[in-house]
Amino acid sequence: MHTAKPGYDKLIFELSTPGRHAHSLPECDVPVSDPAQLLPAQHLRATAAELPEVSEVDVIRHYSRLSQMNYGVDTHFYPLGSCTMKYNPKINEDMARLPGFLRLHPLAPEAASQGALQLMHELALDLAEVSGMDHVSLQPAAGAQGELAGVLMIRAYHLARGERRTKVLIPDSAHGTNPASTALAGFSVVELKSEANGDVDLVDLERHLGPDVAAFMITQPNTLGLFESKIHQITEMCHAQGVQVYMDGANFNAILGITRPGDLGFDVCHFNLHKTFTTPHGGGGPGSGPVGIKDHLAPFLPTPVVVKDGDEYALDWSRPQSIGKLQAFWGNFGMHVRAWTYIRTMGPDGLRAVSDNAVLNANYVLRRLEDHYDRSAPGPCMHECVVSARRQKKLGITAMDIAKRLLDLGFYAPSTYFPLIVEEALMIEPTETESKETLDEFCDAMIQIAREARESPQIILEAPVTTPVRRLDQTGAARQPRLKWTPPAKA
Amino acid sequence: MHTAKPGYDKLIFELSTPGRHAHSLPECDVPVSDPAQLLPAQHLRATAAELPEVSEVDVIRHYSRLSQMNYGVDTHFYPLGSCTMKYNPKINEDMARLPGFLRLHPLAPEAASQGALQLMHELALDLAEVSGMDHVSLQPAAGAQGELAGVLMIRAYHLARGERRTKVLIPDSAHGTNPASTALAGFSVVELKSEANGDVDLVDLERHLGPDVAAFMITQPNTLGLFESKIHQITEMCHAQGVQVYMDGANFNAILGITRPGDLGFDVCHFNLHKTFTTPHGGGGPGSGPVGIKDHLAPFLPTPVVVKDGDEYALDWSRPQSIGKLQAFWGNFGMHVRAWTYIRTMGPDGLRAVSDNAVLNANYVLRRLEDHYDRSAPGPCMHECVVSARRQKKLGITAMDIAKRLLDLGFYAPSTYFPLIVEEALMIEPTETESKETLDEFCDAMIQIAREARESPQIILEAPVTTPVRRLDQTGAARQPRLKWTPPAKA
Amino acid sequence: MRYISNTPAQQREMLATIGVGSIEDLLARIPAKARLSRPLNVPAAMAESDLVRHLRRLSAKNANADDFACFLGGGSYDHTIPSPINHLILRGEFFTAYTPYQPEASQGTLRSIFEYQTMMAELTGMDVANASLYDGASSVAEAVLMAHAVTERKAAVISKGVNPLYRQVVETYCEGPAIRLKSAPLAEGVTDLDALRKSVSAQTAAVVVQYPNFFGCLEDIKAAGEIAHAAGALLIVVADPVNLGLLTPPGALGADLVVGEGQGLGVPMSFGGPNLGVFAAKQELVRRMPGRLVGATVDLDGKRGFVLTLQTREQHIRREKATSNICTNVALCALMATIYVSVMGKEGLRKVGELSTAKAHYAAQAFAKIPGVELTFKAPFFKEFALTLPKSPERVVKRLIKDRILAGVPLKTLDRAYKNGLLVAVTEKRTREEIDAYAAALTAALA
Amino acid sequence: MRYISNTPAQQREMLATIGVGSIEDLLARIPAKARLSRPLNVPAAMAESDLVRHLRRLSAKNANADDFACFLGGGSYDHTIPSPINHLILRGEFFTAYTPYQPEASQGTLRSIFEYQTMMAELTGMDVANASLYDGASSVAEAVLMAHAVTERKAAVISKGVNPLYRQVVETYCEGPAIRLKSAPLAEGVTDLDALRKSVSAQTAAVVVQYPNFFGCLEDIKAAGEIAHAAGALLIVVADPVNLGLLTPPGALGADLVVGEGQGLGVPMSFGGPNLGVFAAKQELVRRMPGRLVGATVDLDGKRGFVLTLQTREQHIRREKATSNICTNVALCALMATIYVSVMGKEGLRKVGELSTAKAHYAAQAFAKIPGVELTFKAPFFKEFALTLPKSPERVVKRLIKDRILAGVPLKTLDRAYKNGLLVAVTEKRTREEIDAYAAALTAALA
Ligand SMILES: Cc1ncc(COP(=O)(O)O)c(C=O)c1O
Ligand SMILES: Cc1ncc(COP(=O)(O)O)c(C=O)c1O
Repeated sequence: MHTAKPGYDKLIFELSTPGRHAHSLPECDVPVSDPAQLLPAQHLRATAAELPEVSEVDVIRHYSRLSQMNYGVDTHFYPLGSCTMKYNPKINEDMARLPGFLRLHPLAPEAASQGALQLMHELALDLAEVSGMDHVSLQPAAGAQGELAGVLMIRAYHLARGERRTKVLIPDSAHGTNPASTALAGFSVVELKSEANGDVDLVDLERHLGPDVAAFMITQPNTLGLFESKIHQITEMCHAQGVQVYMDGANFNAILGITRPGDLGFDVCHFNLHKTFTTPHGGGGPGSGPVGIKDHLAPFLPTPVVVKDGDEYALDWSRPQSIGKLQAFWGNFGMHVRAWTYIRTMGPDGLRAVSDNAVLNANYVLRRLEDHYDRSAPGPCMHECVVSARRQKKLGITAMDIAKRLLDLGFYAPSTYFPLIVEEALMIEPTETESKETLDEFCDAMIQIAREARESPQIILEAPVTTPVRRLDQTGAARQPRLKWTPPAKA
Repeated sequence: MHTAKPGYDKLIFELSTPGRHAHSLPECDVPVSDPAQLLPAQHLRATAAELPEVSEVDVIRHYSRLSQMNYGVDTHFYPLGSCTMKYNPKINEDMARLPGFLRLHPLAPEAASQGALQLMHELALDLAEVSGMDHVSLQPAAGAQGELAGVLMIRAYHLARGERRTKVLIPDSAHGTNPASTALAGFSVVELKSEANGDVDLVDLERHLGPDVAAFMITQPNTLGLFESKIHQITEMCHAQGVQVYMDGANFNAILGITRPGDLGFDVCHFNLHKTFTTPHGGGGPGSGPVGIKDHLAPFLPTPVVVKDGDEYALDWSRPQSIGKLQAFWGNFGMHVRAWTYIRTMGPDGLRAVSDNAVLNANYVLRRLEDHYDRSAPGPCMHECVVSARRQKKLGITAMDIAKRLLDLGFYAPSTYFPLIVEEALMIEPTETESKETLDEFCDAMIQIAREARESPQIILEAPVTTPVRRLDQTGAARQPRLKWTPPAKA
Repeated sequence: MRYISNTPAQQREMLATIGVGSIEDLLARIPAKARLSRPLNVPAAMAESDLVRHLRRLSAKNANADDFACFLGGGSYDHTIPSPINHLILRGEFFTAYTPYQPEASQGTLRSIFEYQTMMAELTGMDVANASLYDGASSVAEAVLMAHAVTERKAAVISKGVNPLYRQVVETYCEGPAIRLKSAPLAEGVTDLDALRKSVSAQTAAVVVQYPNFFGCLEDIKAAGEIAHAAGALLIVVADPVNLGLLTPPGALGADLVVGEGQGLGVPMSFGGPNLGVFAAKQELVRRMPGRLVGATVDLDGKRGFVLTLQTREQHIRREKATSNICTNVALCALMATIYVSVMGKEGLRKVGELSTAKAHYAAQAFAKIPGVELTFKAPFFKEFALTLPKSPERVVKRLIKDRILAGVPLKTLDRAYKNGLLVAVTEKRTREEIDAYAAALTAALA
Repeated sequence: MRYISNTPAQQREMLATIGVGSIEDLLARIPAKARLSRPLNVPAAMAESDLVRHLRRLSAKNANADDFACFLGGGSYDHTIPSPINHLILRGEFFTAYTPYQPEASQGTLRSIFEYQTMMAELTGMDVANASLYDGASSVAEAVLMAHAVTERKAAVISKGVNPLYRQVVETYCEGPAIRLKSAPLAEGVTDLDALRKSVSAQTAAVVVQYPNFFGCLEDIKAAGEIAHAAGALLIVVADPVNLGLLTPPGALGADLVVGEGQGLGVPMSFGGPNLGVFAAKQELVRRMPGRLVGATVDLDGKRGFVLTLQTREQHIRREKATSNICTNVALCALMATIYVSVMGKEGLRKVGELSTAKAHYAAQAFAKIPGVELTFKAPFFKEFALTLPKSPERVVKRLIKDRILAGVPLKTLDRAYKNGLLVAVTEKRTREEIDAYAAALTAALA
């Protein structure tokens, strides 16, 4: 029934009018205000930067309208696999905005930041308990930086023991940051073939393990959403050869209170607070990627370490073997406040219920879809399920097409084409915060699409048609990149 | 290009599932927690109230989606005449939420509310200066209550002077609250015919003035957006007969720093802080309707009055001739904070610029539309202009139809059918916060509609088609009102 | 001018289009003698950062309920405000919309009000509720006016158990229609039913009682209703919906109209306003109700939609014959309440009542044990109670401020009959720790 | 469980559909010995009101920049944060969206990032900017890695004028690729150009200087660039975009890469994170850049739209050969910066620079007049400067806290070379009143 409303298609620069402004700055209250009298001429901009000249109402209306061009968890089911797009509690935001947290300078004297240091110290302890690790550093800015920190600690550990190990083993099912972070840490990456269900091929692993191997890095549960059941065997095999075992903790939402990396024999694991611990994704970040380690890696922790002595909290810089710093300051503290708030809100039973329900929801979706899409593996899954559009592909409908059609039906899309080892992969992570009603609506839509693939493929290939734009020319965008706005004049 | 996306059509009750909840309440920390042990049985609900049982994500997603079914100033141009839908500054909201304001109890000891009392005292002084009145009471909750307070003070004044005046004169162009408030105050309303342009007919006024008339109540500028130029004559004529003159200040946005009711001879006027002073309308309220008066009415001010003595602020209750209270407490304080913030942000020049630009914008729109719609009056207007769709009516297109079509073109609609003295009235108030660019887009749309009325009326009669619902059956709604949701079972 | 979009250059362009030389030319209709010849004498403009600094300081002079344990009631309460409310009401599409005169572009507001009406009807036990009035006090006043209109009688009897601040507002509203107000006395903290019976007559349009009443005591609504109805008057019950998750709904006790203050439902205290006027009625009275009503209907395609309905009751159509003069109401506060009730839900709202009851009774016991302190009334109470102190409550209140306790409302200021009375409210937010600290501080203050 | 939607009854239904008896059955693949046999030992769940009370107290132990006059800098600054930012970023459609992998449903995020890239390119004077990296420090590190990859050289020279915290991060990132880092000494607070010339060689991939540098001093970027380019190395300039509304853009001074911390652009200090890593480059280097890039394109109907582009640089496609390992960035902080720059605009951002300069110089003069206090360097400075005190800066800082002044950063902790150094930052937010109070307090502290 609806027909096109003139879609909003402005950029802030296109609202600009010379002389208009939205700022409110005080008059200068000191005698000399002219920078020309204070700074050598060559340091002063010859011409003013070409920035928008708009009013406050322009700004509010523009960004309010832009926001309406997005889907978010607050407005849509967002089953993006591996990203744990769960509900982000509003109380987290209120707490992160308490002036004592939001308006605190990182270099304020320790005596004047005890509240912040205490919160960080407590969060690190909680994460250590949740993971069964001995120590946790909150400094990494996101998962990938947590990986870098973890691999660098492993590197430092081997070197400290006089061992030059050059390789890191990573399954072909791994997320791209695993090999990227490992290479960045100076290791050569050896890709291991996984079994069909994403399990580690022990024979192949055995073949690759050796004195030149520094670490084995796996995701648990794996990227097919399955728990690697031979995990103890794996960690023992590795340790027998002096190989450290790293767990990518992106899938932590599956195992809270159920099992702990530390107890499984992992030496290192990272967390994504922006996945498991409800800090917002904000359209791409910020995140927070704390890294947990066992005692033998403690000397190498990033500096500074938040320590408690008596009732005082402090930053300990004197750690000669540390891998050093990853960020200018102490980590994404704003995210720490949110994660702390979430953990305190849930308590032990709540955290366990999170994973129970995440697993339940994923299996429910898998069960409802398995007659219509190919499963990637037999048996129950953990917190997410990966199905294949192999069948639909034969009808000319790809995983990407299905994703686009879902947008028209009022859902964000699952992750597509990841993990790479599953053909036409659709990786669906419902999370525990979604209701059966929502899951049923989503499954009905998926089943409808499977039917459309057989009966009316055109509607899928045309999709999306209800979004602010239709399918976009990616190739053209990459061929001659236009990465900034240029005024029509200059254009 | 767009086709229908499954529109969201839920009510919160329809998301309810027994046993689900979103609340977070502490455990009872006192010994006896069972109300049955504390309260007589007959006072305890026999059955729990049938309220929604939903999770926090249900709540956030539901109301986020509902919000997207609205147009607001933050997302759309909103030229609703007489309502002054200007931009509502965000800083107002931050200030109103300072704990010392937001979390302050109205019956806190005066010594513990000095900050709030000082702010109210200062706001009253500022409004007195802006209006040229001697005193301002902030207590009225909205314009209509301000009217009631004003008329009651006039009533008390006459009675105190031993005069029983029973009539109040009100032009036929007045807003409905004027006669309604006046009647509520116990007066009989005499409607005066306005001249075509909304001006007061002095001869007719003269004829009606007399010893039985308590007050003359007019809107300045009038509801056609014109300044009543014979105002001094009018107030003098009235005063000569002992008649009080009341100014409805809904159109204050036209005259800030330009002219003042007090200087024009008005005895009473009210403000709508939710119009002129940027407090939000919130979908219908809250508002705030302070009332300003001349000294001779001071004894009758609502109690309590915020007074300053030395550096101390207090509530003065001992006012024997007061008309009494209008609200339980002191007025809509939250709105007072916003208005205070706005006045301090603008300063004297800023306030004057508001009216200058409000007038400029209205005249610009009038000029651009006058060839396509009938003007309601010759000459320039003040802050709003009223045009008539008389011409379009002949083609079968009403003011209402035009309003609906505007919704499809991305604008909220002007006020329609007000004032009553203008046939097929479209009352357009752009406000000063809108840019020429926005006004041009709006005028282009209005001109397009005028053309469509001639060339393709069907598209107007079908409108709106881009909104969550199309035209609604008002008659059916009124014939058998369904005013609450009933569960399908009971239905 | 960050809030004024047009630049001087644009202003000149626009003037040219209009065909005048200056904005002054547009003001020509304003006679010279009417013009203000000087700038307004209001303080100079402040930059945002200066303004924030200034107001942070000013607001810090007030004792806020975060830093002080708040035992104040009397019509405004420190109940829990769940975090989602503020985030949702700030969404511009809700926040900056006007009354939904164009329903197709206002379904969000209309749907939320429809939900609100449903919740209020359910909580009060009535058939219908309107879209809100200003506050509890003006709602009681409107109820009396409505009873007067419905019964065409010129008098009303109001119990002294009704909040004295509300009674003052009723008096103001009854001035115009010249409705005679009688007040019914209390016995032991509740309306004296014999006295009430004597005070009603064939002129009585309504009997007004509050439940729980101003002193926190639980009235016998049924009995009051029988007295009112026997005289052909309407029974108006003043009740706070936040309490009705636990307490018997007045609708089940014979109320014809239930009105009251809804601030407890997630609306910040904000020094007393904006508040939320709740107004609910029996079905047969719906067309005599004040204020806006949202009704369900269908659109051209038969799709469900919502509109403002029965508007012929209202001032913009009926003018001086309208059922009320109200136009702007408190829709945003109604939205807060709607979200509040959704978050609290069936279970939570009852729990709020249970916790408040439990803590209030714990506090009453603890305080009554203090030498010289007595519970003023014997009647059963809910979350609020009156204490009689051995010395001036003002002095005690002042003293306890030092301990960061807002001890209560000295009754004298509101009702001269209770010279040494202190009204104490205890919501679910007060902790045992705070109550014990209060008891200790009070003991010390009286020693 | 307010964050878990399914009720026990629904869980049973779902289990039945799945065909298992319990959730435990779904966990069968987890070996018994892998199972945690006890509840997690984390603190018990807290109700929202208790949690708020607790965190209000905890946060009150920190000296926030509202209640204390903040003269701290060194990489995080108390600049004005206009009110619209927080209101807009909290809109759920922005706040709770992921990386825009489905562009058709993410145009809001994509458009705002495209605007951000444009603004950063303009401010830095470069051709292109990416969608953000973690923070200023990791941006410098990524720049060095990129120079290493582009030039295929194994060494880099970093001026001692670069924030020591950043230099530590560069060292961490250079560990893997084994890039040799040399540091160039300062003379009078700016990079010693002769020493710099000597330290570059045919192995030098990049020369890194900061503008203004860590001590607030204004480096001679042009000269540094000539030295770098003469050696075939890239010039990496570390700059804070909030200063570039007034200062000459490094792009105009020969920079090949401009990186830095964008926190000053409307991002709260939040104890140092999240921050905003700015990364801008010359056009020819675009395909070697780390991080995400948004590009303009058209949709099937030829309508303008925006997408993530040049993704073949990124880890999810190129894996171990990616230009960087970054995935999640700080898009929301980039949005804050975009809104900040929009609000401040052409005129406002320059004014921020002018006010900061004026107040910093007023403060420097006032402080330098105090007996025993000296400006550590003679070089011209911008909004930050180093003082040499006659006694331990830690003691002075501690003392001034009592006056609600955060006096500065003792340099010793970051760079041992400056035993008695105190780094003082003065933004446009500091008032003359605060600066004078600081001078008085410092005088007293040293007396
Ligand atoms: C399995 C896995 N590992 C690592 C990452 C990288 O984490 P981040 O994006 O926080 O750097 C992700 C993020 O999507 C992931 O899904
Ligand atoms: C001219 C006029 N008078 C009075 C009123 C009533 O004011 P309020 O809605 O604040 O009661 C209005 C509101 O629309 C109005 O436009």
